[in-house]
Amino acid sequence: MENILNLWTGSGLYNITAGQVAMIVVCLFLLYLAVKKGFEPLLLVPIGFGGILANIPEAGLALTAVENAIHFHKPEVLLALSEVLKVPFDVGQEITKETLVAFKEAYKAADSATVASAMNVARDFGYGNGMLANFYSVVIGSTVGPLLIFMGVGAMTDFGPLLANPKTILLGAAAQFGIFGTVLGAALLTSSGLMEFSIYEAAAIGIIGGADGPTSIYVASVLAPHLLGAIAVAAYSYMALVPVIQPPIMNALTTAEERKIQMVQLRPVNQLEKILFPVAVLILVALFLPDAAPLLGMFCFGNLMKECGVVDRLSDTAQNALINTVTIFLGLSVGSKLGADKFLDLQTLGILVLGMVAFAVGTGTGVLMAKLMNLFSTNKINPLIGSAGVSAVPMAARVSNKVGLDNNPQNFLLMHAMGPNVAGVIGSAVAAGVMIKFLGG
Amino acid sequence: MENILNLWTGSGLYNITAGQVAMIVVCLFLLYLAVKKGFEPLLLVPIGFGGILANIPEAGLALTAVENAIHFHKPEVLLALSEVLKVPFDVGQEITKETLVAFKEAYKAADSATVASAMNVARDFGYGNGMLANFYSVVIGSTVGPLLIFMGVGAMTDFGPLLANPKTILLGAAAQFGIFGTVLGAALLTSSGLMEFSIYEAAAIGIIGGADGPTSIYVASVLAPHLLGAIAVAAYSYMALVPVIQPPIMNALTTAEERKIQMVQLRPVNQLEKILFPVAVLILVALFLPDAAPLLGMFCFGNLMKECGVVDRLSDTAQNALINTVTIFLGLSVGSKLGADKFLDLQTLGILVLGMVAFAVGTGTGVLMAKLMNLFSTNKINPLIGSAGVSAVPMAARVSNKVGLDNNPQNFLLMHAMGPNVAGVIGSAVAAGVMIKFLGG
Amino acid sequence: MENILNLWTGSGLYNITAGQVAMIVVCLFLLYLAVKKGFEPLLLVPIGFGGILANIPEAGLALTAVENAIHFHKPEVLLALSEVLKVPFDVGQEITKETLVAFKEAYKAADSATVASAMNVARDFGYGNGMLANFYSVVIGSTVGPLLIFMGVGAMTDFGPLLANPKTILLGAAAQFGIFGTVLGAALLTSSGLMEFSIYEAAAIGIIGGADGPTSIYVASVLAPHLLGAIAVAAYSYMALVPVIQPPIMNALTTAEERKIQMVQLRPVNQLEKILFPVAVLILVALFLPDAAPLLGMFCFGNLMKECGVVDRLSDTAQNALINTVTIFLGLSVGSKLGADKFLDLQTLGILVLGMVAFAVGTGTGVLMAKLMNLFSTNKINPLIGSAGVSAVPMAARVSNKVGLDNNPQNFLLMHAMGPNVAGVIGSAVAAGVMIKFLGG
Amino acid sequence: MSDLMSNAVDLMMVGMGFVFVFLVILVFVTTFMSKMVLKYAPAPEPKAPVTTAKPAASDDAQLLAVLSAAVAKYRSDHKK
Amino acid sequence: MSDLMSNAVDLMMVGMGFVFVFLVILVFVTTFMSKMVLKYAPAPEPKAPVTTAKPAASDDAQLLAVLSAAVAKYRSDHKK
Amino acid sequence: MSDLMSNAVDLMMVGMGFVFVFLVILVFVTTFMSKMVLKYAPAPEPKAPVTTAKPAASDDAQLLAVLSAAVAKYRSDHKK
Ligand code: NA
Ligand code: NA
Ligand code: NA
Repeated sequence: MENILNLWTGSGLYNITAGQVAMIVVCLFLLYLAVKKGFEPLLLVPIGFGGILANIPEAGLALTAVENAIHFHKPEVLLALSEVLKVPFDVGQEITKETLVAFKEAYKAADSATVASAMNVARDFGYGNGMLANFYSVVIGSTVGPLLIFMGVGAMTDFGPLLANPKTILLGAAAQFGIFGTVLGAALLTSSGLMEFSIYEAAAIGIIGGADGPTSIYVASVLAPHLLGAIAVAAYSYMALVPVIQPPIMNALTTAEERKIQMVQLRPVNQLEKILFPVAVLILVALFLPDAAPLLGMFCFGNLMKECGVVDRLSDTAQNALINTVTIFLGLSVGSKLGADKFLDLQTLGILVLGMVAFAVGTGTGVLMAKLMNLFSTNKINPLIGSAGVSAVPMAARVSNKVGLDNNPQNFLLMHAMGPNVAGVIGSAVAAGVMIKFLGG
Repeated sequence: MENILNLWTGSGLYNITAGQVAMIVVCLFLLYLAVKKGFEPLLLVPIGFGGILANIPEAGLALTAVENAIHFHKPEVLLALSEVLKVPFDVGQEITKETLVAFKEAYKAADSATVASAMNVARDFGYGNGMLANFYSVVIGSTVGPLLIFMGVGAMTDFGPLLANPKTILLGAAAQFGIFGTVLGAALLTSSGLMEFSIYEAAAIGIIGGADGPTSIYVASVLAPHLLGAIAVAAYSYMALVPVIQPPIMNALTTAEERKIQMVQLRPVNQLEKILFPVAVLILVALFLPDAAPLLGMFCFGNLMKECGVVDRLSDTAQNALINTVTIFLGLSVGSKLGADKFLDLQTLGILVLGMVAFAVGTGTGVLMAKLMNLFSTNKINPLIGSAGVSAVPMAARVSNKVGLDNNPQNFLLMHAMGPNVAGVIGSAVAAGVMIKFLGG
Repeated sequence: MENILNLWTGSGLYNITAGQVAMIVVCLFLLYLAVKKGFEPLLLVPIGFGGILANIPEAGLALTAVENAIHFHKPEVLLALSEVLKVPFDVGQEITKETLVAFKEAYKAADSATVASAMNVARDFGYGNGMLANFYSVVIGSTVGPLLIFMGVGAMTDFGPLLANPKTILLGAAAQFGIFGTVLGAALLTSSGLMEFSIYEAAAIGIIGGADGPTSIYVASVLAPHLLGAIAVAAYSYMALVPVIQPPIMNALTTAEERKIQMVQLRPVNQLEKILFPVAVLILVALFLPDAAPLLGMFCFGNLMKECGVVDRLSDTAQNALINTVTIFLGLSVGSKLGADKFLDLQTLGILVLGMVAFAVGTGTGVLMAKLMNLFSTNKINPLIGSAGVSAVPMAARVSNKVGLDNNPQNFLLMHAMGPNVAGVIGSAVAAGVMIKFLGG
Repeated sequence: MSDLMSNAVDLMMVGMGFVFVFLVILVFVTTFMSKMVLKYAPAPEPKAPVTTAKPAASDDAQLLAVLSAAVAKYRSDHKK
Repeated sequence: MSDLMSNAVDLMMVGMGFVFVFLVILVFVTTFMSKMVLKYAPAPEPKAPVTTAKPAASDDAQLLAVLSAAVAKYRSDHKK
Repeated sequence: MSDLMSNAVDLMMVGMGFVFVFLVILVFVTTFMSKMVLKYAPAPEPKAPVTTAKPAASDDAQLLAVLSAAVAKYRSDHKK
């Protein structure tokens, strides 16, 4: 009888909170968007599913051993933890919500040695890390996940169009205004008293404007891990929404004349150029921005494996089995940050609004940069390819092409837009490096 | 000269024990069964090979750094360990078998902090974890291995037949009697004084009746890790023996009439139903049995990846590169538990007997449930598909089909049997969750 | 302004040392050799790229958290570390090069518990392990990387030619003289006062003569991790140079007559023999040299998976996705040991010279052994296949074949040379086991 | 009855009870879900998730076909 | 002779000695094993491990062939 | 202006400044590199890294072709 009662009081139905219900609904909606609407499904399916898992009551899949031990708050366990975490506690005392909050705060603020001791205590009482918490610490906490994705993306990237017309790299630079403009936006929101963001949080939110999933996750995990869930969801959702967000801005900032500009055909690119390019980028990173070395190093490594032509089996694995495996775990790990207490917050709303602003600003400055360059150059650039500088590879380049075709059915901009598109990836990785350097990583 | 002596006294031939010889022979027999007889070779080849590795004398591949340090029992090392493990020890004293047993017992009983300190001491003296011990702790100790296998199995499972005829799910429920009946059997054996099992051990043995490899390994690793080797070997061996074990029971419990029942053809199933099913199962798990969330969560995740149709590259990886990789390490890790001291034990005999009982009982109750359902339904079920409820996918369904054909050459039961077959997977994962919940994980 | 200054004083250009520039040039040369000259590109591309990453100034990719904390030498951080590492230090004191060296030395000499404490301190101040340092500790520090490569190599090895003519195994034994002769050479160099090698270093260098990448990395990581970079680079470079190094030696030690010897055609080999062979090797290892168990165990396991024919999906993964993934990380990890301070050293020169000697000696003794065997046998062996005993599979066997064809256009030695070639792999793994046993691993 | 026996009996009651309750609920939920699907999203729809995802791809395919002529010219590198 | 030299010489003796002993034993074991195999399990047998494993599969293949007609009907989803 | 605001402005100046400096240098380096490549290693060369790597392989291919007859005889095992 007692056992049946245990099953009932330990069931989800008995323990579920309104927040958890809300988050499960949000995650089901993410799955709907991914499956039915084709919103970046490779990431949003694992993220959405991971989010549901993270909100299963009592399962504690996204909690560490210590957090699980605190959650189940047996007096003897709390007593043992209180000694390690230096929280005042008495076995006889009533255990209120505040008591548990005190334990959680102390755990969050504890130094590494204390955390290790607390983990030992929790383990001795039979508590373990939740599955998603383990995935998170291995894949994102160590930063290896986003880096491997970046390596795979590098192995899939063709720098041919960029090499054929290097000045389009500048469009990829201009679009990074989206990132830093959003940081400013977050600061403004804080100044206005509407919301409250620290400079770290502002920077992590700004990186959404980089329109680059792994870069966003990498930066967020370094600067503001507690916002990681919302930032990743915003980044991937807006990347999927690029075909909706960008065209109005592109049309507003250009004349019909400009949109019809036909660009000179790209020159053929030599294989050796393609091999030397990732090495050149790496050397520049080494000389000017060591803090971007992990991200851009792995990216260039992947690209070199692809282009050098002598390690095709490694390149194949980087592009398939390895990136797919990492994607599964990365998505579930991001999902682990969609717990109700972390996501259902005013800040999330701010992140969603600011992320949208970031995309819009980046799109705009990319287009404007193209117009600026046309003032000084005889070889005109169609400003529609400027918007591709935000990255969101290859979606943004496709959007440039589509809007171009709408204005001139003979005007194929796809290849021209691929240049700024991949430059945007490098650009936001550089921006990420600057941020981490500037904010003392 | 001394060196040559060292080589000799450090050789396997000089140190091998009768137990190790016996276990190597057992493992060679497992390899024979796997390779020559086709007994679940994907698992039994790595398990058998890992078992041989684990029994190589002096190599210590299945031992942790501390266990290796104790095994080689240098006085100064034991002295250092004695301080950490609080074992009385004097450098001058004679080192007997009992001394080493005392150290091993103290190490086994030590709390997490003490284990960490002992590991540091062992490492400082140059001892390291054996290769298999590392594999075990990463793949099974963390529980990630069985979960990833389950994800891959989910990505290979087609719930179509189950969705076409949902009431066959009940057959998958009935067959779980094999699990709990065996727990009872283990308790009876203990009461009779023949053997000695704790309730944890009894539960871990019972799960063999789930006829599901990863579930068995998962439950055993949580409830009774010291029995893991024997339990996994029994589970996979009996799964391979399903075509031998089941038919006599099926024939004994049914009339020739019943065995000839032709079932109505299954209706076509809508893709959307297949997409919604894993989500529905997940929600039910969240509401009713959070303790089954890791197992069923990963299973449903794999199935959703397969069915949603938008993440085929992830699903492919989950079904191939990832599950194969994990299978290799999981098998070797299970093999690491086939050390002579753990396997050559009366308990192993009990496990083998009880495991067989579990399969037989599950087969029987599945068939009887089908007969019971026929009492209340006009749409008759061929009771031969009841035996498929034990899972052992897809072997048990094939057995149902074969026995059916023996009785009526026009009667193809394979698809009808796939329903209870996959329901049995869910059923035993639920049973696993209840056990872990009930026994306080 | 201050921020811009920070960017400049934190840039690579401001901080780069002559050593780092030199090492980057060396690594670019390795990449050139790999990509343009086809020098073992699968390993040398990742190694070369990893080497560049390891030499990016200020990025600290190859440093642990503590090493990074020492590198940036903030007074408060050093103070905290000084307490843990027991280094005399005063906040007010000037921080000279010597101060940092003292910290580094203390860290290197610290026991495991102290290292753990120092890591906690470094982490609390925001320092983390560099990406490559993490790769190194997971892939090589744990020894799992070379072992998995060996498993994959086993799954790609065909022992058919060896089984058809088992006495050619002796050629693979004779060629191991290269290993031990080089140890002697290193000792001679030390006695002569030209260089300074310990017996551990001498042994690790000697293993280059095994002409087997993973074995070299495995032994070096156990006996002399600080030389790992140079040893791996030498091993792979000389393996690529086998077609240059071996022919002159082969021609010098044989008469034209001998080189024309035609060998009897190999008998067909039974599948069962191929299945039993890896098991037989494993049993011999278990009986005679447990210290070779990790290397040869994984090798035999891979080979058994290939030959047994019932686990083809595991064998495929071991030969493809898994070995490729490990190769990427293994290469980058080896590259992490190409830091300027470790590589630009007189010892490296010695390693390069001795490595070359090792290859030459092994080639010579292999050929001479064949001539010796011909004295006692009527079934003559072409001594050109003796050189294949050094392993360097399949390059050395191809060289035997090519030199044979040069002397007799009808004489195809490839298959005959594959026997000693794969025997050489077993031979050097045995030699590795003896070394680790002898030097007390 | 020994403690172990009573524990085992308890475990069996609770376990089988729960397995049946859970799977019976699953039967109902599945049946209900299938009915809803067949009512509101019958046969042609099922392929929707696939077909809605495909447009982008087939859009590309057509795009690529059109572009291939132009692209072919400037691609000297043999493998792509 | 320095300590290092004598160590190196020792290592060489023991090492090469052991390598030869091990591989000579391997020659004998391999030769013996091959003889046994060829005596008790000659040519046709070798494929046995594969063929014994295959039955199940080919059984399936045949089964699936028989079933495919029936299955084809109720499978509306285009990819399986 | 709040501390946060001034930090954000600083970050923007430094960040965009650096992004532009870095990418402008990249434009120059890339342009220079391409010029050098086209000057010293024009069209036919590009495939060099591949073709230099291939010889070994094609050497094998030819070798294997020659050998296949001989090999075929002694290979009774069906899969290779
Ligand atoms: Na970007
Ligand atoms: Na089951
Ligand atoms: Na060798």
